[in-house]
Amino acid sequence: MKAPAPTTPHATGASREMTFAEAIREALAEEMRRDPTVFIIGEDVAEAGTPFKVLSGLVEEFGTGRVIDSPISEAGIAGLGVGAAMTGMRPVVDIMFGDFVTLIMDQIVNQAAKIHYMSGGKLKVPMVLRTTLGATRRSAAQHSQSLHAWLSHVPGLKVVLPSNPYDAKGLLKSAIRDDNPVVFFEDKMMYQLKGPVPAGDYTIPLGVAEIRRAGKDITLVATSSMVQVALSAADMLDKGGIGAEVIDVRTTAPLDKATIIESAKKTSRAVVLDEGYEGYSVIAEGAFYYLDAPVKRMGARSVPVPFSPVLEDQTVPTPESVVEAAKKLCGKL
Amino acid sequence: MKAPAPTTPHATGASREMTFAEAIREALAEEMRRDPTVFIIGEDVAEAGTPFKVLSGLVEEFGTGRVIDSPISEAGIAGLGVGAAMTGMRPVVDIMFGDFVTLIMDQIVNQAAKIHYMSGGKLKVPMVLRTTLGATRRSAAQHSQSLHAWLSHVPGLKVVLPSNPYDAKGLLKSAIRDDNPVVFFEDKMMYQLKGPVPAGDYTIPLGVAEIRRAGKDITLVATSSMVQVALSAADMLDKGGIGAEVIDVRTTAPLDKATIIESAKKTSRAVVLDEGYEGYSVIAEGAFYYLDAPVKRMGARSVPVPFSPVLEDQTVPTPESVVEAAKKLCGKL
Amino acid sequence: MKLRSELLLRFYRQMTKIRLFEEQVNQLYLSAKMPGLAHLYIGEEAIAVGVCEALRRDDYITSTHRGHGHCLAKGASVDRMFAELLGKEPGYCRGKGGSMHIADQETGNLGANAIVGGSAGIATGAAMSARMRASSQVAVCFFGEGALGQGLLYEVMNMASLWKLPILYVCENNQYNEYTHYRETTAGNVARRPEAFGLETVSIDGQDVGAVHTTALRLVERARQGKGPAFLICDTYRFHGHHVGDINRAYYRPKKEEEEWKRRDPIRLLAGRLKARKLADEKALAGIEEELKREIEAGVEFALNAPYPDPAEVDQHVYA
Amino acid sequence: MKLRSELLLRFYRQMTKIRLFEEQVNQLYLSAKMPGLAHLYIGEEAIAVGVCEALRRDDYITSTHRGHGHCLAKGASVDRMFAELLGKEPGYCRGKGGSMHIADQETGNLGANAIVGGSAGIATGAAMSARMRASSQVAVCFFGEGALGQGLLYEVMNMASLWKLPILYVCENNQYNEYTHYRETTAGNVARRPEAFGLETVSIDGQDVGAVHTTALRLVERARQGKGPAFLICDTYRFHGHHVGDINRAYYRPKKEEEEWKRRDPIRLLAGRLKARKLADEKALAGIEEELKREIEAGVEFALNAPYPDPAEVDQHVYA
Ligand SMILES: Cc1ncc(C[n+]2csc(CCOP(=O)(O)OP(=O)(O)O)c2C)c(N)n1
Ligand SMILES: Cc1ncc(C[n+]2csc(CCOP(=O)(O)OP(=O)(O)O)c2C)c(N)n1
Ligand SMILES: [Mg+2]
Ligand SMILES: [Mg+2]
Repeated sequence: MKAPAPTTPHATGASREMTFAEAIREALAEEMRRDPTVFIIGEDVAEAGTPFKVLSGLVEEFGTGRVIDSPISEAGIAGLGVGAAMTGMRPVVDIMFGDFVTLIMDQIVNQAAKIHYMSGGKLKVPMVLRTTLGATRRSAAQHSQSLHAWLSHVPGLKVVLPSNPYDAKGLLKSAIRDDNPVVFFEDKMMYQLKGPVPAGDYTIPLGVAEIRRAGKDITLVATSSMVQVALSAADMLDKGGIGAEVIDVRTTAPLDKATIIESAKKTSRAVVLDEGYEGYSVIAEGAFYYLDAPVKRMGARSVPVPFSPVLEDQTVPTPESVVEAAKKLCGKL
Repeated sequence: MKAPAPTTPHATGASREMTFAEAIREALAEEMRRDPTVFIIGEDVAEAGTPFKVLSGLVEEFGTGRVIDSPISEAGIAGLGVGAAMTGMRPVVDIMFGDFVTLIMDQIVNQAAKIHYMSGGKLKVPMVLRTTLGATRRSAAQHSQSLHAWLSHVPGLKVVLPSNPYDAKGLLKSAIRDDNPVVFFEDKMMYQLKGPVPAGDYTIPLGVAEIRRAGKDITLVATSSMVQVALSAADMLDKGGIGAEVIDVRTTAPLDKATIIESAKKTSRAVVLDEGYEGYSVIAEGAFYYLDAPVKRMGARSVPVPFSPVLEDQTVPTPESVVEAAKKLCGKL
Repeated sequence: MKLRSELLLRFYRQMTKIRLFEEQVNQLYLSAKMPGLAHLYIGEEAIAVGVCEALRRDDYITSTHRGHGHCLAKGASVDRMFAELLGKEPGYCRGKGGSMHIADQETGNLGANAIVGGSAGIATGAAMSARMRASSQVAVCFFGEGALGQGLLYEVMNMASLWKLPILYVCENNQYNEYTHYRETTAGNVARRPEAFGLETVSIDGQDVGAVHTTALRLVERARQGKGPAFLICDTYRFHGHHVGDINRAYYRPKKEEEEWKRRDPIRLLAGRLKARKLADEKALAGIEEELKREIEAGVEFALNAPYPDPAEVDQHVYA
Repeated sequence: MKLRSELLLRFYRQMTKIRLFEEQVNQLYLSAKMPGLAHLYIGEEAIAVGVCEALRRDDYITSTHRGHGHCLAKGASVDRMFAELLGKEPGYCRGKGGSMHIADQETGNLGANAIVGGSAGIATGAAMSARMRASSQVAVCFFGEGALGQGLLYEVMNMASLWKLPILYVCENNQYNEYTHYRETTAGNVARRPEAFGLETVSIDGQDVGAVHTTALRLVERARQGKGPAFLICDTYRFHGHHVGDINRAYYRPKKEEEEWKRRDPIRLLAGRLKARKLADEKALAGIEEELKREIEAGVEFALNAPYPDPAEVDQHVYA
């Protein structure tokens, strides 16, 4: 697998070929040099540099005071990260396998994601949680999951899924500088993927998708390593006379809906490719040719539930709001 | 709010008016009488009968050996439930607020949901996890979430969302008798909702949706208390000359796709109503009028990731499978 | 250690303020003026006050669902607290948090928490941050004995001990986890738990504000000097129900027990001590109470008259 | 306690079987015949054998990522284990589990677990179930000292103690959490932790199978009689890397330390004891080894020749 050339050429440094793992490490090193409040905590992150050796060398430069080996306490280190972030630091918490986010959901979802909102905007939690996703490493059911959908489902979190070394560096820098909790998912099968990475500082904004390849017949919307799969597929489709446009979502929260929709309007066909489980969108897929209008989904408003009645009452669907939506769909409004 | 009359008349006992909470309690009591391996564990479940008083009276009949007050250890009791279920018991674990599933995700997702599969079908985990969902109780961000989507996203779990007392009793009985881990979500705002409930034994199968009300103009697909909202909306729409068909999903896993799709094909329009967060289906909603084919979603196969290479390799999308899907959408296959 | 008289009077004032505040909260509930529920701190005032008076303003605390006492003791003002409880715009969290999530950055209160034990990580992280920034701040983590059931607590105590973080864990053992006596949920010996993790551990009478204060002072200063974390167990009792709606308690705790504990009312104990030591007479104490009553009344008035947030605020503050 | 000679010989046989099995696993990895990784139990054999020999066949165990030793000691057969490690159809889990998830219901093995500490709840629940069914079964929960970092362990120990569940927690302290020495991750005194929760706690030399066995016997019988849970700490060492691919270890543990521990090889220690007590001579032991080698070879052969599962099985066993 080879990464595509970057199409967002706003970096100034000379470009080198680098692995995905090296790009992550370089982003961390540069951010730690730039900002003394950035630190890393996780299991076997220091001398071992993680089992995937992604962080090798960092402890030598920054010392054990900033690259901190922790006990095997995922919930604990996530909680420590939240508290440190609330009080002036920018922790990067390392969760070895994405499957272990099961252990930190309370700290991430009930605490980190909601604190800014619950405090009425006073407190903030600028932390990054780095973890992995992806199967096919023969690691079985507890070390192969892609659980980013859960977190993308939680207002207050940002979720990043880089697909190549260039983006990995630029997106991780943005994540570290962001004032919100950001969950950064790295496909463990991509760590050795090589691609061009500029030296020096550049960032890629969170919430902006990238068209990796233009095409007019079908849109392939992909995340993380599935972008590489989409690009391979696009090459193969090309030979069959089908022009595929490949969109790299880059962040599932915030999601760049405009870019995705524009492309789909142009091509009229779409495949969404992601290594998480899918399974819903039943009607939009199963009754497509019978539909006269798009399926309207109504759920909780995308905010942590506020306490004040005047606010809370706006967060759930009501008969009135359903009636309005239904009338609109029926062209009676 | 008043529950609709049951449309699945397969119970034999005389029907009484009962609250949702009473129906839950009756299901538990009947199952505990029937099967000595059924027991309840949770915080304040015994003398207190839970803060919502749903379980009042059970400890008096079954004793503290089968209605067990636990420490405030959600992960611990979920884990105990898994172990007890694997070894001959049928635990009903009570998680006081649905917001606390954040604390048990590892035990439920990495253990309970996967054990049957990982063991090649030898072990099983017949446990029920009862918890709540729903906002508007003025309980703020950590006591108002509806997190069933996370669990519906996990192969190996069943997820039940009853919308009325009748179903609550029949579905809970099925959940207890099921050989899989079942997560049973009760909207805390529905506990006082009244409706007819037959005395004695009856079950409602998991995986069968119910058409609560027929209509030809639009389909309202709803879960849990949103079914009540949908029914109210349908009444209101009726007056405006729009006939709404209301589908009560009842279980999001397994999901009765056929009933939903059939209805949508008939009405050509649909609203999906659920108290969880929504936010995706971007193209199906945003580019609907431009699409020539349904959006194809490709993700991980809906199984826990197997170890054996011949099995694992089938669980992730590949360039070849993407090409095939794309060609099909483009009518070139 | 003999505490100075002004200090004891200040304790009296702070404890009484919490008491009156909470009685008012109960009234707001009973008169259906407050949305949702609240968990009253009445009976436990000596702990929040004894501990918080040992802290600097920039020291951190984290609090619980039963958090009004901690919040006031750390220096929050009555009016904005009431406003928060009523979901009003001038509330500490603009009405978004409510009783269980009040936070006040200016006084170092990182927030109440509705997840039992949920703030243990946050407090430990704040202590870690204080050490990394060499700010000489200390963090205090308040929690009920029910949180002893949460594994997170042990995970973070282990790290606090390993890294000698400046934190004090304060376990308010009011005997009950909601409606279940703590002895039915808590095995072995509570004090030995933190000890096993290497924390300096002290058990005291939580109704005696003097004892709480002098012990907290020692443990806080010890932590500040880098000598490591500590664990303070305070025996206490909530005089009211688990929450304002918990009126019929006979099925889970005997009336007699309630009465016995009420004889150990921390405010009355302190009043007795003040009078015995001739630091204040009945009249002086009544004067303090009167003054505080006016503050509370004004605060409630303010909150009742305050506006709700603009409905459009519902979408604000999701992201920083 | 003086153990009978047949018993000691049986220990020798079981420990040697595990050793040879694991050496073969390493070969499978090195020759690229095994998918994924595996964590070898070499050096720790005395624990699994000493404990499992104190159990009934219907007693339960839960195991870890380093689980081959527990599985064999509880009675699993070599051929089906190899088959599982290779992802083959006759494997214990039809190839679906692999090294980290082998389970064998027939011998009471509720499964290895790839979540550190992840089986603590399962084992405790099995003990609870045994008590509820009055089956007089006991559950043993094996885990590495790294699991002391997981809060879940404390949550369930608390309940085991409260309810006097028939469970033995066995902490295999092989000194390292992956690549970090346990002293850098574990504060205070390990044995005091379970003690504080009211568990009977014993620390022993995990290289001495006799000590492990006699202690386990006592603690298991105690649990079986309803006298409550216990915690057994066994000091040990993994002679190989964290997993088969962990070859260069110098950066995290000194060669000298490895050599010192290897001098305390549990199998050699037992062999010495057998010879000193004249229960077996060099030749008899070599005979046992030869026999086991043939068993291992036959097992590998079987597994290598066994078919993969039908690809359609991918969708089977999601639901029971
Ligand atoms: C993780 C979690 N589990 C359960 C609850 C429900 N709950 C709220 S308060 C409470 C009891 C807490 O007891 P304790 O910690 O002793 O505090 P107290 O109320 O006595 O001050 C429980 C179980 C919760 N909020 N969070
Ligand atoms: C919850 C969790 N965190 C991290 C890991 C990654 N991991 C696998 S083994 C291991 C070290 C375990 O050490 P220990 O418990 O002492 O067992 P040992 O390997 O020494 O037998 C770690 C951190 C994991 N599998 N599960
Ligand atoms: Mg309490
Ligand atoms: Mg170890």
